[in-house]
Parts: sequence; C-alpha cells; structure tokens
Amino acid sequence: MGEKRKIELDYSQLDSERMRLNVGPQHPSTHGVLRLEVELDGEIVTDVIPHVGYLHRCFEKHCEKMEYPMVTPYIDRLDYISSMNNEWPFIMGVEQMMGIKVPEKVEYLRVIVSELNRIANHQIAIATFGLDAGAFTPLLWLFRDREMILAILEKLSGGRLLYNYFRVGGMAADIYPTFKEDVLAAISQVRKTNPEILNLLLLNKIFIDRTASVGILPADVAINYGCTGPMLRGSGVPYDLRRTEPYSIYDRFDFEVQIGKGEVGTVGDCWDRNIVRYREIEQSCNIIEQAINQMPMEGDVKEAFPKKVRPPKGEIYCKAENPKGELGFYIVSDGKNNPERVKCRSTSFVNLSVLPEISKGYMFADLIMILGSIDIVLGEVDR
Amino acid sequence: MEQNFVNMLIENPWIAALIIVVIPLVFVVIYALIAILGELKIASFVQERLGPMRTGWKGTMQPVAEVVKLLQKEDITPDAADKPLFNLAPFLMFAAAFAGFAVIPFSPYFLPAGIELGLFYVFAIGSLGVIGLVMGGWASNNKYSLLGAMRSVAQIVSYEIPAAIAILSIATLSGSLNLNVISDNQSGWFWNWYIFGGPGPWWKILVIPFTLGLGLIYLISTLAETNRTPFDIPEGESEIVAGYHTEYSGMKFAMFFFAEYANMFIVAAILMLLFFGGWNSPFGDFLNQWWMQPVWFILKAFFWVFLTIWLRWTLPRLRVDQLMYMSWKVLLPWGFVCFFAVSLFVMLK
Amino acid sequence: MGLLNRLNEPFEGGGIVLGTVEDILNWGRAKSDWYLQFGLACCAIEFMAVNAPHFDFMRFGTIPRTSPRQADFIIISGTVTLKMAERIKRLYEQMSEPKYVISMGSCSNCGGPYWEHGYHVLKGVDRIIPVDVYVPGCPPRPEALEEGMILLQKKIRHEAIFNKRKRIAEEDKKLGLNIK
Amino acid sequence: MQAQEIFDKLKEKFNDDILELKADAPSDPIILINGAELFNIAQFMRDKEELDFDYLVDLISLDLGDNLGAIYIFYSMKHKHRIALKAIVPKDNPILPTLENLWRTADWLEREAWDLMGIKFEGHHNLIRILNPYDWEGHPLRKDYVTPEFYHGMKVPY
Repeated sequence: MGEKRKIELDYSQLDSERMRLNVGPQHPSTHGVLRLEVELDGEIVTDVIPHVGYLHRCFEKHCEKMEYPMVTPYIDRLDYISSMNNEWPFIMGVEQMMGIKVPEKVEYLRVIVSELNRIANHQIAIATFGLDAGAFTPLLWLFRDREMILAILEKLSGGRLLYNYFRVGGMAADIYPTFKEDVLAAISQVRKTNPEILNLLLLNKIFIDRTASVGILPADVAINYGCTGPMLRGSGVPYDLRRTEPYSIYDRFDFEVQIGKGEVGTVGDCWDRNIVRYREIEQSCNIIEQAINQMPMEGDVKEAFPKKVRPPKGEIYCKAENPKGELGFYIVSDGKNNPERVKCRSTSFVNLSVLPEISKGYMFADLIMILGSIDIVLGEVDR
Repeated sequence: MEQNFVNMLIENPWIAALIIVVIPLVFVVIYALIAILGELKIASFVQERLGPMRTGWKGTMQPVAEVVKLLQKEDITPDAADKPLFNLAPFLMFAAAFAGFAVIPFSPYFLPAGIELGLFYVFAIGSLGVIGLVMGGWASNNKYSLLGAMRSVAQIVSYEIPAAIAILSIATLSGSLNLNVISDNQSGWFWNWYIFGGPGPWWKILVIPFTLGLGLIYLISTLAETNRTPFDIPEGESEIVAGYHTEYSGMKFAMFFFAEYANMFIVAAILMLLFFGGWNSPFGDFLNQWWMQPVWFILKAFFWVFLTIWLRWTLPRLRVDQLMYMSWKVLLPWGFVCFFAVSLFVMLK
Repeated sequence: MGLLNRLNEPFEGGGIVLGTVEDILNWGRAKSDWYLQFGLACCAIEFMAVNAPHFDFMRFGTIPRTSPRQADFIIISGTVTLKMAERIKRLYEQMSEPKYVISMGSCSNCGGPYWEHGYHVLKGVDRIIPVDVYVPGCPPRPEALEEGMILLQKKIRHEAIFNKRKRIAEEDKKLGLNIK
Repeated sequence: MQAQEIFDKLKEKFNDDILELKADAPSDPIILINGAELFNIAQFMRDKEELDFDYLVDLISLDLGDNLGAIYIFYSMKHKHRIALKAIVPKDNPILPTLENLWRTADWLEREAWDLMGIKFEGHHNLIRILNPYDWEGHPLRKDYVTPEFYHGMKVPY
C-alpha cells in the first residue's frame, strides 16, 4: 500500500485472498500472552494455529532444583487464579508417598479454601468471558464480589493471590477466630450477587445470541482431546474427580455434578460451558456450607508435620479437580530432598489444544468467544 | 421565524457569518468535554466505582487534562501507511460531523443555515463521515484497522436505510424537510410530538404505535451509525483491538474522538427534532420563552447521549452477521410497515 | 513530540511564563494517563483487581487503551520470558512519546523467584526497556500499584520539558561528563 | 479393572513386548513395555472393548541418566480404570512412535516432550518446539543441559 505502483486491472487477480492475522501476544482478549495465527476468509476463520510458550517459566526445571516445601510457591504461580487448588494435588501426592495421614480439621480446611478459590476462579472466568463479549460491567461486578473471598483467604494465609498455604502434613497457619462467620457471610453474599450476573450477562438476549451453538465441542472429541473440567462437563460428560474418584473427604458432601444440557443451543457450546461454571459456584457454596458446619474447630493444623520432607523412592501420579479440570502432578522421587522429576499435567494446556478443532468455520468474533469459554490461564499453559 | 439573532445584532454579514460558524464549534468542544466526563462518571456509577477523582473538583477537570495530554502526544505516522490519506482521514471525519451542525436549529432564532432541505442535507453529510473512517482504516496498513473499516462500512451503509425510512415517514407526516419547520409543527404540549403521531385529530391514537416504532427504529439505527454498544463492532476492543483508529495517536486520535462525540450529538439532535418536539417545551407555553428553547433542545439531546452511554455499559456486543440480520430482516420490514401506516394516516387526515 | 518540538525554539531561555506553561503541560500528562491494556502473568490479575471497584484505578485518571499508539504508559505486570521480551520491546517502541513504564512485581523487576534456574526468563525488564517506577511484591498488593502510580505522576509533574537537552548537558558538565 | 488384570490382558496379546508390572504402593501401577511396539499396544488398549482407554491423561518424559523414559497415563471414562505405560529409549537415539492418530491430545503433549526432553516421535505431523522459542537450542529438562549465556543479545543468567 505504501509504495506507488501502477494498478492494472486484471480480473484473474481479483480472486479473494485469505488474510493471515496475528492475534496476540498483546491483544485484549487472549487472556495473557497467547499468540494465535489466524487465517481469515473475510470474517470466517479457516485456520487457527496457537503459539504458546510466551510465559514459559521453567516450572519443571525449578522443581528439580528445589526441595519439596520450596516447590509449592512455584505451583501457586502455575494457575495463578486458583492457587489453593493447585497446591493440593502436589501436597497430597507427597503425603501419599510418605504415608502421612492429615488431621480431620486440615481436610475440612483444605476443602473450604479450595472451594472458596474455585468460586473466585469461576467468577474471573465468567467475568473475562463477558469482557470478550463486550460487556465490561459484569467484569467489575464480579471482581467486586471476589474481593470478599480474597479477604478470607488473605486472613488465613497472608497472601491475596498466591497463598503458599498448604504444607506437607497440614496447613501453614491455623484458622482465625471469626473464620466461620466470615465464610458463611461470604457464601450468602455470593448467593445474593450471583443471580445479578445471571440476569445481567448470562441470560441477556444478546449474550445468548453470541454464545448459543457457537464452538460446539462434542463429547467424544472432548475426551479424545483430553479436555476436562467445565469444558468436558459442558459437553455433557459428568466427569468430576471429586465424584468419580473422590479424594480427600469429598465423599462426605452432597453436591451435584453440573453438565451442559444445551438449554439455549446445542450441547457443548460456549453458553453451556459458562452456565456449568455458574452453577458450580452454587454447588461450591453448598459444599462449603456443609464443610464449615461439620468442621472440628479445635485441633492443631500442624500436628502431622513431618520432621523432614523426604519421600521414599517411588513414582506417583496425584490429581485433583482444579476449577479448570484435572490437574495432576507426576512426582518421581529418588529418596532425596529434591524431587527427581515433577511433571505437571496442566489443564489449560490440554484444553487449549482443542481450539483449532472447534473454531474452524466460525466468524472471527466467535473465535474470541470460544477462546474465552475455554478459560485458559497462560501461567498454566506455558508453565 | 427564519431569523438569526446574530444577524439582528451585527450588521456586517461577514462577521456575523463568522460568529455563526464559531458558535457551534465552541459548543462542540464544550459538549465533547462534558460528554467524555459523563462517559467516565456514568460508567463508574454503573460499575460501583468513583471514576476520576483527582483532577479538579471530583475529577471534573479530567477531560481538560486529556485534551492537554493529547495535544502533546507524539504524532506517529507509520512508515508503511498511505500518508496523505492517513493524515486526511481524521479531519475529514471531523469536518463531516461538524458540517452537520450547519442546519441544526438550536432555537427558532439560531439557525446557522436555514436551507429548506435541511433534513436531506444532514443525512447526506452524515454519510460522509464513513469515508473518513474507511480512509483511516485502509491507510493505516494494519489488518485490524482494515477489518474495522470494512465492518463499519457494512454497518453504516446497512443502517442508513432503516434510518432513512424513519426520516422519510416523519417528512411525510410533517410535509417538510426543513428542520425548523418540522420542529415548529410540534409546538404545544408533548402529545403534539411526532413520536406521539404529531398534531392531529383524536383518532391519531391509531398511528401512535407506528410512530413509536419509527422512533425506536431510528434510535437503534443511530446507535449503529455512531458505533456505540451494542453495535460498536468497528472498534470492538476485545476482537479487533481498536478498530480503524488502532494506528492513530495524539491529535489525530483526538479528532476521531471528537468526531465520534459530535456525531452522537448530531444524531441526538435529529432524533429530538424529528420525534421529540425539537426546541419546544414539553408543557405547552410553560417555559417556552425564546431563551429556554435552546436549553430544552440541549437537555433533550443530552438525554439521548446519556441513554447511549448507559446502554454501552450494560449490554454486550453483537456479532457482524447478527448486526446485518437486525438491519435487513427486522428493522427494514418493520420500517416499511410503519411507513405505510403513517402514509395512510396522512392521506386520511 | 509534535507540538513540543515547535515550542522548543522560541521559548529558549524563558522565565516565569515558561514555567507555567510547563506546569500546565505536565499537569495534563500526569493527570491523564492512559495505560496499555496488557497483562503478562500473575500480576495481571492483581492489575485487573486494581481496576475493580474496591481499588478503582480510574480515580487517578487512568483509562485502558488497547492500542499502544494511544497509551501513555505500560505496566509490565509479570514475568518477562525471552520469547516475550522482543515483543515487549516492540510494544514499547510502538507507543507514542511521552511514554512511561511501570515495572510491576518482582519478576519484571529482577526475575523474581525465577532468577536462578529460569533458563527462559529475562531477569528484569530493565534489560530491554527503561523503567520509571518499580513496584516490589510478588504480586504487589493493589495499594502498592496505586502508590507506584502516584509516584509516576509525581515524576511526570516535575519533568523538564523545555530545554531538556540543555539542562541535561549542564548536569553532565557538573558531573564532569562529556557526552554528546 | 485392576492393574493386574490389564497387565494379563496385554501380556496375552503382546507377550514379549510387555515387560513387567510394577505395582508396589504407594507408587502407581506401571506396566513396562517395549517402546517399539507402543503404537500397537496403545491401539489395542483403546479399541478393545474391556479396556476402552479413551482418554490419554498425560505423557511424562523422564531423564534416566543413559536413557530417556516416557510414561503414558490412560484412563477409561466407561470402566473408570487407570493404568500407566512406561517405555524406555536410549538417549542417543530417542525414538518412539507417535500416538497423535489415536488420541489428538498427544499432539501437543508429544511436542512438549520433544521440546523439553528431546524425545523424537516418529510420524508426528508437526514435531516442532512448543514452549521454548522455535530457534532455541538444546532440551532444557535433560540433566546435562547447560543454560546459554545469551539469547538474541539478551543476557540469560542473573
């Protein structure tokens, strides 16, 4: 366009050309530093090539160099929106290898903080998804509601976002005196403000038009691509590790695994994935309510701390239900203070790999919506 | 009636003409500052925040600071851009928006150019702005800009048709294309406004649903023409970064910014003149003095501006094909229905 | 810098008038800061929280812009990896003068927890672009970022716009440097 | 189905290529296999009705000193059982067959294993680096990896 050139009319040159568009790493709706190479035919997406690794922070290298307790802060920084959930599978794996049985109070406390963090995570997921659709206000409303949960977690652990709260054999700090009241107040607040978001965003006619029957992910494709969490449940597969392979004390609680039913469109579309997240917030409230009422308030959370964290020789795969799906750590120990190898089965990484499959043939605006509905966190994709 | 108070006060026609040109310009600048502040503050109110608080009293000087800042920003022209077009685009867009003010009657005593074809002129000149927009998008040599420009062409061209039908209906109803005459026809109480069928016999009640529909059609179309949510597809931030003005910085970006707000006022003014009685007081002769009429006019227009800001912070954005669907399959057929109903009414009246 | 280049010549050696003009220009730049809507890592979430109702970044007159051309400052919110570093440099170059940088969090200050074994982490964003304000913390609390913003505004308020080169040369002369 | 039963099923079909079952708690049960036959074993595991492993959970690459290892974890959504396969390849010639035609998720997982550990997957349609830049040298998770001094003019060590 810049240089002056003679324009010759040749009709054979008038065929339409496909445009290669580079989305990211700096783009308002790539949720961080993802880069997508998009091939467009007009507005229709014909091909998507995700380029990841812009936030590759060498997590697995650090694990090999660090002692076991020193690994937890790095795990926090994987999926930085749901740190509590991240720490759990790793700590659980080390505990299983060392044969540590944690006290009852710790189990309940872990369930409560994880579910609180799950609520915070889903709030961000819905918020940023709304932002992708052009709705700015729900984002700020959800961030407002999230602060109450962050306040509780901050009082417990001292951190607002990255907690480093789980320890092998217990927790870093005991609960504070008004913990129960705070948690109950936070739940009732979430229950009160949640329908606002439903009415403002999720049931909005424009929003439904944008998301219904967009980015349909059939169940068999989802399983073949290894998608888990709300991605898979949105496609109608009730796979939730808290229910299918209950870890910790999840078998004691009464909650429903939410699946997408295709209420406004087809099963497995963007709207389904988000309504699953929305309903999981309600289910998490139920779990927290049961847990906080059953939880023994007396007792020491540091009771079962081992003198030295040095698991015996062995390999273990330990997984837990992260808000985004199945998060697993494969820990190889050779009996030293450092792990020999830690491999993180990162949810977002696997979930993101399905993007090219489900976004072809939709419009460019839909691609952004589909990407938003996957709910990726680049820290976990790139590790 | 067709008098300008400036002409009455000043004898020299050249100086008078100059003053007549300067008044809307000053008004646009002041209005844009207020609208920017309103945008920030209303957004903050909707989002339970405070908004700008540290610039002047409660942040009221914020738009002034923005302008001072934008004046000093580096003026970047990308190397690969088509430089003449790139530099011309924002000025063309602002000129188009500003030219519309020539026929807007702020009051019966202030009409910059009292031409008979005022409605036709403002509609024609309003379409010129899209050329500036496309020019900017194309000349930037940026794919996002190009996408934004292409989208906006499709959008604005499509939505001009329902808007034109709404305008045509009112022209039929009022029998004039002179904005001042149209406004004058609606004098009296608010049931004489064209949104309520205009002045007429009691059985004009039958036509009220259709004129209300026309008002709605015009409102939606103008939302699309001014690129406001839910039709802000040409600059949809989450998709195409900043749309056609991605590559613009400093003063040229400010021109786009001003043009956008000036356009908003133009369409608001047309809406008020056609449907909501223009500069007339809603309550008959109450507060309908010559000095209150511009105040009524500006207040009514500001209400529409407020409405668009409110909508912006509430609704998500539509998709391109849904936007086209809305225009061609919803607004256009209903526009025709309303137009025929109104024409029938005029014939029977 | 557009207007400023033209102002530079006739105001050479001005007195009080010049001071006031400079004050007004600095006031505008300090009070109207548009930032690039750009997040890197963990800090980006806290950065979003700063925009949220509890902390309300807009109180300082900041507005998010998605295009670097229209942004006044960029917040490097998170770990800068080697793969990303070149892009950040490009973004910084695309921004229009006057432009500022806030480095948010330990990672972009110095590499943070990845300083030792991070084979793919740039140890401090100041190795590629100049930084105006460093905000420590991992991640910094929203209040810390707001303080960083206030510091940046203070810095902008006291900037010398006119005769910048002359003043720098005088300072250099005092220090005994001879830089052309 | 328990690990022992799965092992027996595989042993029955593939005989010598299934080496041993390691199932000493607390470690997870792992079946050691011959890497060259990985594709056939995996296909059998996916398609056989009683096994029906439709979900490849993860691919873990290991540096075992002289050898490299790859661990595949499978899960069956239908039967709700889980098993891990382990294949060992020599470090100087680390080649395994690709599984991306059986489970699409293997596409990215194998690219990651190639990027970080340097295991080559034969038949992969696009085996390029995924996390590190495309022009990165070496495979960082190997024990003998040395961090480069400079990358594109930027100093890497602190």
